[in-house]
Amino acid sequence: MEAALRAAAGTMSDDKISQAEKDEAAYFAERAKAAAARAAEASAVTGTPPTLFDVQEMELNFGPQHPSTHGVLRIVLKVDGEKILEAKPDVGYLHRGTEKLFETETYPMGVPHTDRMDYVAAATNNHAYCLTIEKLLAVEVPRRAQLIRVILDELQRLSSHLVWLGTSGIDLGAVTPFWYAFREREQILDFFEEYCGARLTLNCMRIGGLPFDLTPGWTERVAEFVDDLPARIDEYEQLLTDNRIWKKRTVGIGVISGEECIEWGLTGPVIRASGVEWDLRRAQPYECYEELDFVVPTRQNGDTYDRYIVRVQEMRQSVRIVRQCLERLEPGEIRGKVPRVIKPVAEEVYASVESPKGELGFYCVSNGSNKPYRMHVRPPSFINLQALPRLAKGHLVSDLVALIGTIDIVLGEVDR
Amino acid sequence: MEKSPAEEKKARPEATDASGHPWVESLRAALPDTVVSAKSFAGQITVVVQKDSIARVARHLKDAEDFRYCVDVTAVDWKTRVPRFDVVYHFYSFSKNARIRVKCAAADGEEVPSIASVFLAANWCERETWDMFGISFSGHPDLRRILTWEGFKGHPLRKDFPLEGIDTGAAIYPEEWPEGGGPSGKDPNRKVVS
Amino acid sequence: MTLPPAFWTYLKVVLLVALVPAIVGFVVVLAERRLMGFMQARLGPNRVGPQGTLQGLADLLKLVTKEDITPSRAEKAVHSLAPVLAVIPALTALSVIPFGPPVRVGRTVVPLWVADVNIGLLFLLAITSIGVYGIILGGWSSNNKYSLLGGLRSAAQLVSYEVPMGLALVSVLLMTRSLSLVQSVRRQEAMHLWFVFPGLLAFFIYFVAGVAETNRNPFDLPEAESELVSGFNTEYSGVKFAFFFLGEYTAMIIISCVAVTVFFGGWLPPFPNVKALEFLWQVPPALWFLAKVAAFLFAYIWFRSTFPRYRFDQLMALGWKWLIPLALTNILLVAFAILLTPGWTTGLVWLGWTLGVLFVLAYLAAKLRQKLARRERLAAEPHPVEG
Amino acid sequence: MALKKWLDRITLLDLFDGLSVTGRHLLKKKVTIEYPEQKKLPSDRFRGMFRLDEERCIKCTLCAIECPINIIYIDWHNEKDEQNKSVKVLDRFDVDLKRCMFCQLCEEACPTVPKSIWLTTKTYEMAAYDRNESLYLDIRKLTDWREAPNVKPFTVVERG
Repeated sequence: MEAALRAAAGTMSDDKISQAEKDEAAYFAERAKAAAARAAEASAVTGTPPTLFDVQEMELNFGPQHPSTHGVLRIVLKVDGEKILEAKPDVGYLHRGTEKLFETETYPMGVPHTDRMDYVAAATNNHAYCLTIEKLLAVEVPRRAQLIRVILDELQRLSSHLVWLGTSGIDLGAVTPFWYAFREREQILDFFEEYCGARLTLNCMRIGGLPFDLTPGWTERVAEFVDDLPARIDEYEQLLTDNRIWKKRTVGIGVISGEECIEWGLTGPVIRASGVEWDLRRAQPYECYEELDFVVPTRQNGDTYDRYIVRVQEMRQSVRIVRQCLERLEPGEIRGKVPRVIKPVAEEVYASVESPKGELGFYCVSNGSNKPYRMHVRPPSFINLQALPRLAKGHLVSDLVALIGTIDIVLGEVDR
Repeated sequence: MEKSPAEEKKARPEATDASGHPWVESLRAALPDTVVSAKSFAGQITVVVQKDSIARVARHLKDAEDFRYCVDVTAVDWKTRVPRFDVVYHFYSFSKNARIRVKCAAADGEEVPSIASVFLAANWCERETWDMFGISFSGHPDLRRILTWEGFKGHPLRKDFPLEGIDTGAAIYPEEWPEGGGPSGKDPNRKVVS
Repeated sequence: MTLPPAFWTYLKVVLLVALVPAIVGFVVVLAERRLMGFMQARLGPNRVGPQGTLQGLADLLKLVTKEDITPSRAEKAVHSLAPVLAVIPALTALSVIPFGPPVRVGRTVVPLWVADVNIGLLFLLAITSIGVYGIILGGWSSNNKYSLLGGLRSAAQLVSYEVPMGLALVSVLLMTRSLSLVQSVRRQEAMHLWFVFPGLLAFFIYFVAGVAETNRNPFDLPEAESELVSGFNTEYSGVKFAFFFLGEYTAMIIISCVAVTVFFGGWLPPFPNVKALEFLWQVPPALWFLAKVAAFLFAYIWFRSTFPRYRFDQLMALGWKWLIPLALTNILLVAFAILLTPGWTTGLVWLGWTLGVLFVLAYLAAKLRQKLARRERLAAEPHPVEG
Repeated sequence: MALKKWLDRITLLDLFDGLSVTGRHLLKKKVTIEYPEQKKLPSDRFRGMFRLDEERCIKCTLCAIECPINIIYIDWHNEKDEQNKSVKVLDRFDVDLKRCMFCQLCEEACPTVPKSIWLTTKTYEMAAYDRNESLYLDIRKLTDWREAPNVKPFTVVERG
């Protein structure tokens, strides 16, 4: 800055400063000029000379290397002090062209790629993909496979919500729930490992069914775990739900009404916290969700605290769903009648599941060959992130951290 | 397990004409000459409309038919077809608990009216479509690239965009293989690496 | 041969300056990391040395050998000065802390404090608030927006919380009738009463303000890692960072020491008036002091691993709208209790009993209500999910 | 109602509740696995390092075809054996492990029984200083590959 001022005043001889410094100086001189112009403009509007206490915008780059952006999200903030005047998310740092990859590979080969979109909830991604292709092929999934898919989905939802709980706790300064949540998540990952051999990028579903049957003893261990889990959830709640600091940081932050949620296309826990009881598992049931008994938790206020409560209650409901599915499990086929070479009719189809983040949809256009002609993902994180500027406006920088946490984004899915 | 081709063909689902569907009828009544065709496949209604009236179609679907939630906007590149692109919209109605797919065809370089003023949710989707396919939307408030960076040349999801990518000048990981290895093929003198 | 008194003073200064950083580095930091680990269902650092005891040494070596980076457009002089400003006042403030009663070494009586200043508390408040300059200047000179925000937060926080802290100590002054810390302990010894009982509110305010002043969770806004990326010390590394670290932990120790001295009877064992507990006097008084300080440090660690972080404006609101009025009320309460029985301590004892019993009763009532409410909620739930 | 809320507030009930949770955990059993000394064995289906059985392999290249990211390179030629029968001989069977995403589709595609390429080797310690050399497997490494010797004995921690 000093160098810039000196250069602007012309006190330093030109040969002494390098080109880089000159550029820098020019940049700062320009910035200073622009700031002066803005201040003059502001004073012209208010009729008073600019003072120290006028609104002075500062541009703050929040990310891409910031501990609270949950990946490589960059938000360009305009702040006045700590108050956010404008927030512009800048995404795409993790863009890998997954949709292009789908087009180059046969239908079954697409499944592992879906793991890498929302990498904390790979099972639901697999599920949405397989569901789309099954719809295109009009394949019936055997009942046992349906039940196991639902169990995997709900375990995945639990694990995804646990990650969310831990990380958004850390964002607000509560470190300990993170460790407790990850302790439980570790157990869920162990179940996945035992079932399909991987912990994170599961690749645990195939078009028409499942790759494996369950290992012996798996159901008992899962039952034991889900029986144990509500007490653990109580523990997290004891740390956070009634805590006055937690409440202060979340109640009334990022309020959005149900109408607005629909307008912005927000889905998942976000819309349910705003009073819209809309859950794809209930609204457009897939697999065997219609016969299961569970509650779609909703709250009315649409603030960060309600979104927290909704997610925690969803975890409890997932426990119930897993229990019911375990009771219903009977021996049987796990793979539907799918031809070895999948060549669907030249048609287009859209199918979606309720992923932990919201509506995860796949839109598949087939041209009759063994590769999808076009495969498009409707990523809930991407669409939900869109509303961040709306949520963040007028709040403080500290709240932005809470808001990024509360819409629960995974950058792998945002950028694909 | 193998079925005969005829049998297999019979088992395959087929699309049916859906021009008589009430939503299509209502669309046709409100906006004459917009609906090109309509079909139903796997219980999903697809309506093809004229490109220029897409904003009005969206408005009509939102106001009259209660499709208030814009699920998604994307496009399909048909490479050799004229016009080249299909822009695909998905809408959802909470009261009907149903989805509708609206498509319109657009040639390369043509502008499609933006529906971002009708549905806020379409904003980023249209930006993504512009970024990935190069279909520009007229009347969009902020049509910038979103997943690639400003100044990126080309539109990755077009069929003529190479899968390996293009040289953008950005420093990416160099392609390195052990001697004799890699996808280049046979090499009798390949030394065994340990 | 008797050594001159100055010798003992120098020795104590040297010991303090050498020992406290060592204790901070080796004991407090390790204890914090391990205890936090235990509370979080993990083990914490246990690799360097037996049970991780040499972790402090390893960290120290790492910090000392690390490259010392100054950002290119930082204010270099201020950037280097800031860590020193953070650590020197903290070490200086240690000089007035009485660690124990005078001990007899040979024929000399050596007091276990460097100086018994008759304005002890004022001196402490004045000196410790210089420490914040280090943080503000460090944040400003780094030429980093996050650091600047951290520095500014720190300034506002310190200014706001100095007031309730001072007011809380005023009520103790009414009981002590002296600003000297040694006198405060002597008075508690004479009264057979720890001041924490009549000064329950004062202690609460003091401790909350103390946590806030040392920038510890739940008031660790200046260095909020998830918001400001470590805030004021983002651009610091190596020895300079170690200095900030040392300053923060020494400040923690000072706050604990003052709390122990003023509220918990300094080096006195618990319940000095109970005959059955007389064997407690066998323990060296300095050990009592250290044990109490350790308990406070444990509370710091416990808070850190439990609570979320306040937001900047909420922190201000808490300070100005709650703590200051509460502190003023408390001064009135204590003054009233003293005036009730002039020249005697019965008023204070009664105040202590009232406050304590009231709090315990209220807590039990609240706990009971919580239990009943939970039972009701479970009964009302249509589909019980509880195990 | 308001009074009850105030009761909770002034007695710091919520804060004490939180403190009690962390306090209880102070003495509870810890879940840390001290890695090199203690290990949790992977499950039987765990997808780890590759292994190839050259005898069983029929050189059908299905695994290479099914691989979503094309990291399996197979070259073979025909040779006459003693009975003058034509047999396929592998020239090259390379797996570019550094790009592998361990999806197991190659193992699933393998038509031989038992599979001639499999990943269920329970080995996950694949860290290497040089990814191009160490994480590029040729036939020799795929077939004659042994588990890395454990430097120290370790105790096995129960799963789940």
